[in-house]
Amino acid sequence: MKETQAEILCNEKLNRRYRHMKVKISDWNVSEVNPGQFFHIKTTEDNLPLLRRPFSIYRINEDNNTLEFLYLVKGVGTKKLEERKPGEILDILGPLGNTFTIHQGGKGMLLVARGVGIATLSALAFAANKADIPCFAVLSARSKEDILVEKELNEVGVKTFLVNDQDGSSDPESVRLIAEEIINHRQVDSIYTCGSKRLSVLSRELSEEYSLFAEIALEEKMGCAMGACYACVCDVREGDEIRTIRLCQDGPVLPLKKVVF
Amino acid sequence: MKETQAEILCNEKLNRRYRHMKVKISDWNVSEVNPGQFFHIKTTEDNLPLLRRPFSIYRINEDNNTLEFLYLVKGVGTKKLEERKPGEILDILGPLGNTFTIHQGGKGMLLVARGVGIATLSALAFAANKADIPCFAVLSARSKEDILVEKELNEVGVKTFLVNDQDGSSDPESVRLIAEEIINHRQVDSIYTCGSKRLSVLSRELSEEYSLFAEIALEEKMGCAMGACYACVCDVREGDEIRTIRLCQDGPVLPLKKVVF
Amino acid sequence: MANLEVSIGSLKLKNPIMPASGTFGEEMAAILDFNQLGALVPKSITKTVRKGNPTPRICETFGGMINSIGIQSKGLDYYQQITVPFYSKFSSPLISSISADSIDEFTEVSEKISQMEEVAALELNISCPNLKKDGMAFGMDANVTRDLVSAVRQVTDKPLIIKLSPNVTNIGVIALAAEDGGADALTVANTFIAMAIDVHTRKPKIGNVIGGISGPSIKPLVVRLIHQVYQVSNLPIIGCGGVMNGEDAIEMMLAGASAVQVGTANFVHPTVMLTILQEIQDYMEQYQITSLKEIIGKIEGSNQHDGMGSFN
Amino acid sequence: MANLEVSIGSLKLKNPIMPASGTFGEEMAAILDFNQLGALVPKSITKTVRKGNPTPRICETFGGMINSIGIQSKGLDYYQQITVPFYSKFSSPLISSISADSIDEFTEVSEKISQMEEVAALELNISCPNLKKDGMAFGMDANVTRDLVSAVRQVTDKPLIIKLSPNVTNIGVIALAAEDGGADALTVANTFIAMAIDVHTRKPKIGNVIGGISGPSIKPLVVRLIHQVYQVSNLPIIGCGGVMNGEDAIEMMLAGASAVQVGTANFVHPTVMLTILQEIQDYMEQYQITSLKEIIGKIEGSNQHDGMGSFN
Ligand SMILES: Cc1cc2nc3c(=O)[nH]c(=O)nc-3n(C[C@H](O)[C@H](O)[C@H](O)COP(=O)(O)OP(=O)(O)OC[C@H]3O[C@@H](n4cnc5c(N)ncnc54)[C@H](O)[C@@H]3O)c2cc1C
Ligand SMILES: Cc1cc2nc3c(=O)[nH]c(=O)nc-3n(C[C@H](O)[C@H](O)[C@H](O)COP(=O)(O)OP(=O)(O)OC[C@H]3O[C@@H](n4cnc5c(N)ncnc54)[C@H](O)[C@@H]3O)c2cc1C
Ligand SMILES: Cc1cc2nc3c(=O)[nH]c(=O)nc-3n(C[C@H](O)[C@H](O)[C@H](O)COP(=O)(O)O)c2cc1C
Ligand SMILES: Cc1cc2nc3c(=O)[nH]c(=O)nc-3n(C[C@H](O)[C@H](O)[C@H](O)COP(=O)(O)O)c2cc1C
Ligand code: FES
Ligand code: FES
Repeated sequence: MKETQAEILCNEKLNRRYRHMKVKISDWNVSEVNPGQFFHIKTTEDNLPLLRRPFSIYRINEDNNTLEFLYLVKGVGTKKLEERKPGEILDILGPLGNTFTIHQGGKGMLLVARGVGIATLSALAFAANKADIPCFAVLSARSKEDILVEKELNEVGVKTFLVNDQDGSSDPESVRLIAEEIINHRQVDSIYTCGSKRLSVLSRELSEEYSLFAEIALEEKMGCAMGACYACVCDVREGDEIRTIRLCQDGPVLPLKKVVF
Repeated sequence: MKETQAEILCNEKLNRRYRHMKVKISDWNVSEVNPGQFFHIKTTEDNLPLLRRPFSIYRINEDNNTLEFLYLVKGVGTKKLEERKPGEILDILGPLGNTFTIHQGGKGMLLVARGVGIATLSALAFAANKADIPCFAVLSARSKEDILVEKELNEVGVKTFLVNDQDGSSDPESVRLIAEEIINHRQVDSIYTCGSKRLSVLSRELSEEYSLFAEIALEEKMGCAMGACYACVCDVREGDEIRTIRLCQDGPVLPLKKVVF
Repeated sequence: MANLEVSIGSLKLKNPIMPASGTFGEEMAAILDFNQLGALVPKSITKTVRKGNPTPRICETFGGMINSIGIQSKGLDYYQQITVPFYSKFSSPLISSISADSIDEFTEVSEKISQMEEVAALELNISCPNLKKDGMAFGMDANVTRDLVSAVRQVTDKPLIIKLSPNVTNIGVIALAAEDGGADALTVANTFIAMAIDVHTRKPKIGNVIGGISGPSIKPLVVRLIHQVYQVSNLPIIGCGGVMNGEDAIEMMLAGASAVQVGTANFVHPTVMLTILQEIQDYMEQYQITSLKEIIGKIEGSNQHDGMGSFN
Repeated sequence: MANLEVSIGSLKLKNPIMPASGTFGEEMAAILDFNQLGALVPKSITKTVRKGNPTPRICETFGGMINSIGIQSKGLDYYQQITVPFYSKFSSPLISSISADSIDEFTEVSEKISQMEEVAALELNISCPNLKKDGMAFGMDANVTRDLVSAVRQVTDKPLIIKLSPNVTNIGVIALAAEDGGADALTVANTFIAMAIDVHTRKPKIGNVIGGISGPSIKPLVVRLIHQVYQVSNLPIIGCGGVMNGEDAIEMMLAGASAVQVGTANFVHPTVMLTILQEIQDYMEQYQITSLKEIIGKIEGSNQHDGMGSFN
């Protein structure tokens, strides 16, 4: 974990709502970053907004020591981030949090992502590709235009299935059909989800029905992102007990079965 | 008085400390602006800093409906202003305040300016030129490099006399010698000052000794700049009475003899 | 078009937006159409002429400003002869803000101003120091507040608005004291006591050393105060402190304010009150709200909370 | 090199900068050299395990943040067995912050922690609600404050620091009550009660409805409180609230603080306390200050002002 001054290489609009940003790290090696982890980013040099903003690592490029992020332009912080230009220096803190668990020798993984949730899961997909694990991804979005990084995933061999709200294909029952089709025919032994409560519930059901290893990446408002402030808590079930954990430290990745919805 | 969205045409460094900015007015005529008046400028769109900053009008260009300002980069507001780029829209409120009094048919005027005080007095010099009144200006600054707009003044026929702290030429006694030289040999019947208390005291002495018409432009922290908040007050002597006036409304130009130093 | 009317007791306003005393003046008529405002609230007036405090009288802070004007005032005669007639030219009701050093003086000024037909309501600035109590503000003590309000209540039939001081342990207690004393409405609140020091000169940034802070940085404190007062008092509330835009005004109304005063924002954009009105209308349209009564105090999921204690 | 040593009563600190409780934790040792800090102040501890408040627990405001964590705590046993030994590895003194629901519990926890040699001093968080008094914070009542401090004073010889609540009419009275009760120092102050509402959902932005605001927006309020306390009390003051940089720390020292806690700024830049120390050194060099004693309380041109009243 370091506070790094990273150079912005690009910060481009992907579509109406989303942006892609790439930064260069000069003083340490990105190979220590793992899928599921996130960075706490100071969107602007002056203190408006004051707090950092957490963003998952979308892609780790060991060859040129760069990191990539995908983000939704939402409120004051991401609006400031959107204005930042290539060549500018971005203050990022990380890597933070825990990582997805990849079975070495796993048979295949299914990613169920909603919206910018694919940012978090993509890092995992790229790692699966390196580990030669087949990877399938359901990408759900409001509209066709909002589907993210399909091409980038296809390029590394991830088979993508696109659903959206406009044609109704994104409702959980439709997604279930697609997922079951994949699980039944493509040798999948793990499922990972991010970005939607409805899809998380579906993923848990699927994981139970098909005995899949299952993880989820969660979000909560963060202060320190270093385990100090207890802002980012979330309840988890451990046996009969409900425990409160900090997502920035004990997450953002959790076993799907432990999460209390 | 209007809140205007003016386009920045240029915003250039003059030297280490000062900048020159030119803005285009599209929705009203700059001929209603008069020397001595000022604009209350929102240096940045977000509210950091929150308050506007007052700047004197340095030059009024009726031919292309532009206004020019000269400013010292001092604190948070002027640092934000410095970052603004040509093409951006600047929110300016004005014209505000009263104006210098020019005798029509006056014999000649002497301007005694310290630092960026010449911004305020230049507008007067340009007007004097139009009214065919001979104009002389003592420009005082910390160093030779900090002398402002000498060339621009010379171009309209203002004879300038430069003094600075480095060679000691700016101390009041030296300035007095220069001023007396001008007053005695060049037919001056009015004196105007801005930017330095020591030079204001000198100017008042000269105005009394040589029976010159004398005005000063003053500064005080401003809230509204429209006479509503009573932040910008200053004491003036009226006969035996001390009265409190608002510089944004009853100033910034005052008869030099009324000012309580 | 959406109905922006609200009422502050018997006082009907065409909309909830009005200036905060001390941040608004006659000169602004040159740039702002006063007839579009819910009410007009000039600077607090005192019985006699007051010179005010030494300069610098304001300084800027992160997201706010400190002021210590010192209630500079032209006195009651000028107010009655010049100020009131000026404001009476507009269709929006005039609310006269009054400051004084003692209960007697408050009563005297209130009585005189009440006799003027052009004045629609009185707002008592009880954050000013009570010279009889070591200079502690009237509004910092519940008993003093009750006594002051009762005394003024005797001399006026006009709607009586009490502008509370936020610098208290429990604003609910003061609100109830004002209600007891016969107030018709409460303005929540005046500025918070604050101070800033220039580390280079080592001098206070305000001539008077301390002053009152206003602006967006205090809004969360004021929303809390409005919420607290709304829970204990039946009086209509006028929210005041840090409102910069329509959402801020709506936020205060959700917390319980029936109307909203705008102060420091006027310095930033002199026509901001009109922008705020437009933004309120847009909000009402977006959420299909036909009357502002549908949102006043309508915060959801807020259990009755007395606003005490620590939550770190 | 400049001498940054300060003392808080009998507690000698190598420099005046320490974290504010609740904004600092063991995990930060990965990025910040704890040995460079004036002292270490972990999150307030309670006797038993506490779950804390519902989420969302924080929200951002203009120049600040509201939090309502609810003193989530692992309880005293964990603290004594794990937390204290962890911090005792560092050379900087450990100040234990304590929260409780009653005077008895404060006393019990203080007594147990006092017995640990590794603990250099106690800081009592008296902004927490007193369950015996309707949940009103201990620090909002002078008598309760005096009783609480006296009770804890009986059970400890360690330096006893009382962290005052800023949500009071007259902080001077509370400061004197703490002094009377036997306090060795005062932290001025905890967070201000605040609230924010999301106008789109109409819900409070904090799960607990209200919370405490911290960050640069409150600094002018805190500088004023420090100034007020410095004028009435002889105890050393630890300034706390809104410090983002070295100048802010110097400003608090000029107002009367002997040391300074840094809270929210740690979230913005986790090593900010070291930057602040460097900036303090630069300032001392610029003005040829050899010891911080030369600036503590050394505001110039400030007449004794009790900080009451209104100054608009
Ligand atoms: C571990 C983690 C990873 C994330 N990864 C991504 C990502 O890769 N791409 C992406 O677009 N978004 C991601 N998010 C969400 C992202 O942090 C928020 O969208 C962002 O903080 C919004 O900031 P804002 O100022 O634009 O919005 P505002 O709504 O103005 O923010 C107000 C406050 O709420 C917080 N906030 C708002 N939404 C969220 C949220 N969903 N989660 C946490 N805090 C929030 C902000 O941080 C800020 O403090 C992630 C969140 C977490 C916790
Ligand atoms: C009528 C008038 C005309 C002016 N004309 C010019 C001009 O033409 N060129 C120029 O460079 N400067 C001029 N000034 C001064 C200019 O307004 C300040 O230098 C500027 O406000 C500093 O802002 P800052 O944020 O950079 O400085 P900071 O020191 O950070 O400002 C802090 C606060 O103090 C106020 N302030 C600081 N210095 C002054 C000052 N000298 N006068 C009034 N308020 C001040 C700021 O407005 C702000 O509210 C004029 C001032 C007045 C009152
Ligand atoms: C410069 C200035 C002068 C003020 N004068 C008065 C006053 O005379 N009487 C009064 O009741 N409040 C006065 N106030 C307080 C405002 O009316 C208002 O309560 C405060 O500024 C908070 O609102 P805001 O954050 O919208 O500015 C003054 C505020 C400022 C900034
Ligand atoms: C997330 C958070 C948690 C806090 N927890 C505690 C606490 O447990 N005990 C305490 O005394 N103060 C607590 N505080 C208050 C801080 O110690 C400090 O008084 C306050 O944040 C003001 O300082 P700042 O503006 O520098 O943050 C907390 C503050 C924050 C932001
Ligand atoms: S954000 Fe502070 S503990 Fe997780
Ligand atoms: S700045 Fe408000 S009266 Fe002059």
